[in-house]
Amino acid sequence: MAEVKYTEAEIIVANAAKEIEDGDIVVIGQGIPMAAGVLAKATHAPNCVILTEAGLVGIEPFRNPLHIADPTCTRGYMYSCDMIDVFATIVNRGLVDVTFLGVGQIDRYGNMNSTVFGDYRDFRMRMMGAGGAPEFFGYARKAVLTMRGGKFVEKVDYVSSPGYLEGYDAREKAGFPPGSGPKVVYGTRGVFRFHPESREIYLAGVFPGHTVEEIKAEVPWDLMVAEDLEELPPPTREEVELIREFAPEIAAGRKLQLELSIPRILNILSSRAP
Amino acid sequence: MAEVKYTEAEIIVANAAKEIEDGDIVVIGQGIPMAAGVLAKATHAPNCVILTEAGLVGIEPFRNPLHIADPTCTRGYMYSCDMIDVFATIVNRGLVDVTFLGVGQIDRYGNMNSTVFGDYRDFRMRMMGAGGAPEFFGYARKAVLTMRGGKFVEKVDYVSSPGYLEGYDAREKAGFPPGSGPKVVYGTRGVFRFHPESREIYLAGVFPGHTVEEIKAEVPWDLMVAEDLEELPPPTREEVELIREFAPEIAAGRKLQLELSIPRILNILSSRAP
Amino acid sequence: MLTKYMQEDKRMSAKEAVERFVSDGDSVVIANCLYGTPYALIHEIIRQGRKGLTVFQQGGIDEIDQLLLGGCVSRLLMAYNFRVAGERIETVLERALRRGEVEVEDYSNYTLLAMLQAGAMGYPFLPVMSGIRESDVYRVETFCAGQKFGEVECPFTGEKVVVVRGRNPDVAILHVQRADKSGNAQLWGALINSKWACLASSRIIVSCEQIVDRDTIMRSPHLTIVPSFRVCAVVEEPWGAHPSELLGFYDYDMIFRSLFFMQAMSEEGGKAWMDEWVYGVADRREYLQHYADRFGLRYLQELRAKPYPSIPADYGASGRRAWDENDMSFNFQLTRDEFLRALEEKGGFVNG
Amino acid sequence: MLTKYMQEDKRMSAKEAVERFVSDGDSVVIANCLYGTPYALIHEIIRQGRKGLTVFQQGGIDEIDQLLLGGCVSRLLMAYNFRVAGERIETVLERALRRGEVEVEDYSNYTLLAMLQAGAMGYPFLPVMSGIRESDVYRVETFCAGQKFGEVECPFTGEKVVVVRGRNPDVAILHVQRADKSGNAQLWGALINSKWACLASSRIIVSCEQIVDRDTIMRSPHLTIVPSFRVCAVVEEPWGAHPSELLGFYDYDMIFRSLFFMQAMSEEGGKAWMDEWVYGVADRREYLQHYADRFGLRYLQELRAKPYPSIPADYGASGRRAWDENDMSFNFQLTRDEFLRALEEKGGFVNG
Repeated sequence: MAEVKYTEAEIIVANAAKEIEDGDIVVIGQGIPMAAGVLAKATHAPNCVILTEAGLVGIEPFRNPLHIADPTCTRGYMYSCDMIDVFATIVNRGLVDVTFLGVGQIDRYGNMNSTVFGDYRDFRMRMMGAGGAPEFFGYARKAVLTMRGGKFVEKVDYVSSPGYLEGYDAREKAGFPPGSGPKVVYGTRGVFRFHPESREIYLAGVFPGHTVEEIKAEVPWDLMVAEDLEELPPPTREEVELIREFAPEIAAGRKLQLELSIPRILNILSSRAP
Repeated sequence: MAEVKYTEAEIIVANAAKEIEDGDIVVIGQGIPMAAGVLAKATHAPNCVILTEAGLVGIEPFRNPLHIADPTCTRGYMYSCDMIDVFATIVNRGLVDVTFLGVGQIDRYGNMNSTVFGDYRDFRMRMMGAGGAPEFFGYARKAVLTMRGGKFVEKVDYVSSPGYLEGYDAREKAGFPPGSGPKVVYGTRGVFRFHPESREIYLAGVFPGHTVEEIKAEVPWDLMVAEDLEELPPPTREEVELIREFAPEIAAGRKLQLELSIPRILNILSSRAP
Repeated sequence: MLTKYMQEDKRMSAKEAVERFVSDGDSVVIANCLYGTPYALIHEIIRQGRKGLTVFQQGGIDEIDQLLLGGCVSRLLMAYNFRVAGERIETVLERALRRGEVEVEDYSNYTLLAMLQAGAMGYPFLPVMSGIRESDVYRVETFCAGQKFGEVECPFTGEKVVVVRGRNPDVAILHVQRADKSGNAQLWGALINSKWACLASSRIIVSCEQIVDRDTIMRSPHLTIVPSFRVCAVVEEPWGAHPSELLGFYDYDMIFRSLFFMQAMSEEGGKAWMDEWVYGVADRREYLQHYADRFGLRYLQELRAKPYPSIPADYGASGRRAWDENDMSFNFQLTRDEFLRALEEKGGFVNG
Repeated sequence: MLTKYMQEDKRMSAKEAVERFVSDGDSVVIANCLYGTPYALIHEIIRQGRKGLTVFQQGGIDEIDQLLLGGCVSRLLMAYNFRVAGERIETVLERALRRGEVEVEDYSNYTLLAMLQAGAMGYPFLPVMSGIRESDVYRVETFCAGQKFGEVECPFTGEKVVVVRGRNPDVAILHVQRADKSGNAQLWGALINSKWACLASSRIIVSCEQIVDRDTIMRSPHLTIVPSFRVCAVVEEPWGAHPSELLGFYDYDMIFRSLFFMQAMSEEGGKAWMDEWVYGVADRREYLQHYADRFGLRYLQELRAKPYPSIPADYGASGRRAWDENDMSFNFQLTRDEFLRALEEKGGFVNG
């Protein structure tokens, strides 16, 4: 059997999905995280509960949701509450096992910025904002980060979501729940984890076809590399088929997605009503 | 046309109903208050909104509710929320125009006790407890009290629901909303109001067939009496018919209600299944 | 940290649920107030002889009296408890208080529930309406002394705000109309304290009139009051709230309640009632059987609800999948094969 | 003190609602987030040229951009605003910020909504999850400086708790599936911020897909998100949330949104879009007509929802009246005449 061909997004989704265990409660956003959640539920974690901060709890999307409040892609869900309910009665009570977040900027201790590049007032770029990230990142048992287009920086321009702060036990001292915090970052070339003591990020594995050097070149400090560096498995045929069935846009990645959908958009926009 | 015959409860209900204006938001409990609310809605205040602390908002009971959480006697209601919603988003926001409460003990400044007679620990009797009264009494624009079996006392044994505290501006100084507080007490023989300055209770009117002396004899201090004492109107035929249609138990009064229903109860209880 | 309950099937008998999830000394909240009271679970707790419970009681009719007659309760945080008789008749609660069998801490309805809301939200405290400060509800304390109310200064307005402490009972018992076997519980009608009482608690035992399939829940998620992962046991118990009422099922049974009130006016009467209706039956089925034997089923039938369904919410969407029945993508206007070819051609495959 | 709105009929056009209830300088909260966005009302606010608004924005896609292009907003309290393009494309918000036309105060989703919840509950503040203290969301302040976050010591546990200030916007705008003419508004699907945004505000303008009769509301009270007495205007506006989605009515219109995103990448393009789709139409009906004229109605039809009704809640009870059809009382087992005779005989009448 020929090796299955896969996209950059698909290997991230397939590996990130494995971070979800059966029975986990998973807070999830649109895009790669949602694809990972749905893949996990369709494969090894049928009893995980997927929820979004919009108050949609126990959703089972049959299509890739456009955003976290999009219930048009489920046939019902088990509990309809609101955003305060999600944060206070679920997140703040320590019930979230896994949260997935995309990375804008991240520093060596997992502090994240999704608000602004450059000076806060004299900014270079405004990102989408903190959204639900600070509290998910703060209070979930495990935060899984995905990074496509995000950047490693010595110091984030704005701390939207505190990770391990200055490292070591700074996070616990600041009062976050013991054991919480970022656990893993899936980039396009490899996977990163955090040192159990110093909480400094290190390269834990590479995706097939990539090298440690490539990855180190993207990190502005001397990145630690695991001695027992793992080579991450490519996605299986079943996995890529499931991802493409549910979320071809995610499979294609943002750039190709645009490229592929623009002809249709232009076609409609240039059409005139009969 | 012969004068309509009416019960002790009916003249209270008919007069208390007039405390509700059209368009009022009315928080109400079981018994005489509910009968007054339903009567008002059926007559001069069709657009009043009746709600109970159980989260039943905009109810239209077709039968006398057994208690404030009894939705079996409506055919729907307009808004289903919970008790916190009622207290915080409705009562605390100053939206309640009228609240009705029954009196256990009341002092000359309208402070009320519905918790315990006698010493708190070495009590003579335990009443039902504070329930919703402290906050309704505290934050409604107008509190209407009904008193059947309740007592005027020099000092209440326990302040369940603060009225005008020590009188004068003590209530406002304590931070209650300006203008709030008890406005009127309907007893079985007459009606009482509160002096606009001293906030001391005074006799404002008597029911037909009763005298000031009778009433003063039930009050352990020298009760003030209005110079322009009103004689309260008896209920109209329409009013008593509406009350009896909806709530014959209330019309009959507690004692007669028991007397009339006990034969049926005993009949059932002594019966054996065939 | 809270325990999640992820088993797909949590159905069990009331007996098993109480055996496994209610212990002596637990704090317990009755998560229906006046309406839909979980009598089947309450009676099972009494039958199993639980002792030393601390009970959060929003507004009770006779359930607290029954728990007291069962000797289950040592502490009561209470806002309201119905009293049927005048001063001359000593109530069950009065007898228990005079004997020192139980202590009561008095709250108002709102301040009691605010403690549970705070607990449910994971907050150490919540503000309440500060007028309570002028009452003896605030000033008179018993076993909550020092922890009953507090005061903080608002950092924005400078005002002194009364706050209550977040509370997390060990167990909530709830009765609902329907639930699925994994515990998604749906309640409608008077919602009073149900949400906050349940979500505050570590363990939630749900009894329901009907176990329904998962699809019923998924199609009406707005009715779910507690999500499955918080629920540790689901007990199917028709008439589980009798003699209280439950919309869609039955009215309250005033006659039956009167029986309790009349008997409970004397100590022996109360005991006889308990012997007959709690200890004398093994479970709710026997209770109903005994009811039928004693009075005839027709009195229960008279309480039966006539249907009055709500107007549905339409949860419909286009229902469009990523690929339509011709294997065509709506967004790309490509077939699956064309899509894969495009990925190939445009260098979308990293191992291509 | 809040104004109540007790009129039985509050139906009016979007034009009239905005004229009467939205003023320059008001604070406004968009009470649907991502889902069911009240675009008809937003476009009307822009058309009427409101200025100097302070907007509470939970999570926006393009509505804030449109309000900025309309020159309506001077201050934004914001948690999230979608960004379609990378760093090289300047967004509408970035342009407005660089020109000093708008100031932004950044919040997280939760802390922003907690302010509205506090306002809705009438509390001066509410606790939030204190971890926010370690972020720049907490540390960096703009126009809310000194009022953005506070800290209090819990009187029970001694811990320092971060709190947010209660906020009460002047106006909330909400789109829902159905409402009655007096304003009972029913929403289902993603409820995100709707309840707290509305209940916090002084005035609530509701637009809806359908005005329904009062009975529909009364038979499904669990779906009511805002009760009538809080609502000042009801606007029947089919497709009122297009191009966002609304369960039971339509999916989102990704193509149409793409049009805005593409045009808004340039200043002129954004203006042209506004001229065409906001200023160039008098109301939502003309907007839909223009859509049909330009693209053909079939693209809208493709978004149409297929029915998928919820499983009803049965609100049934025995329905028993005090007097049955034979004029017999269930509780007394007396006819009305017998009852009146009994009152007479037992001295029930005070003027007997």
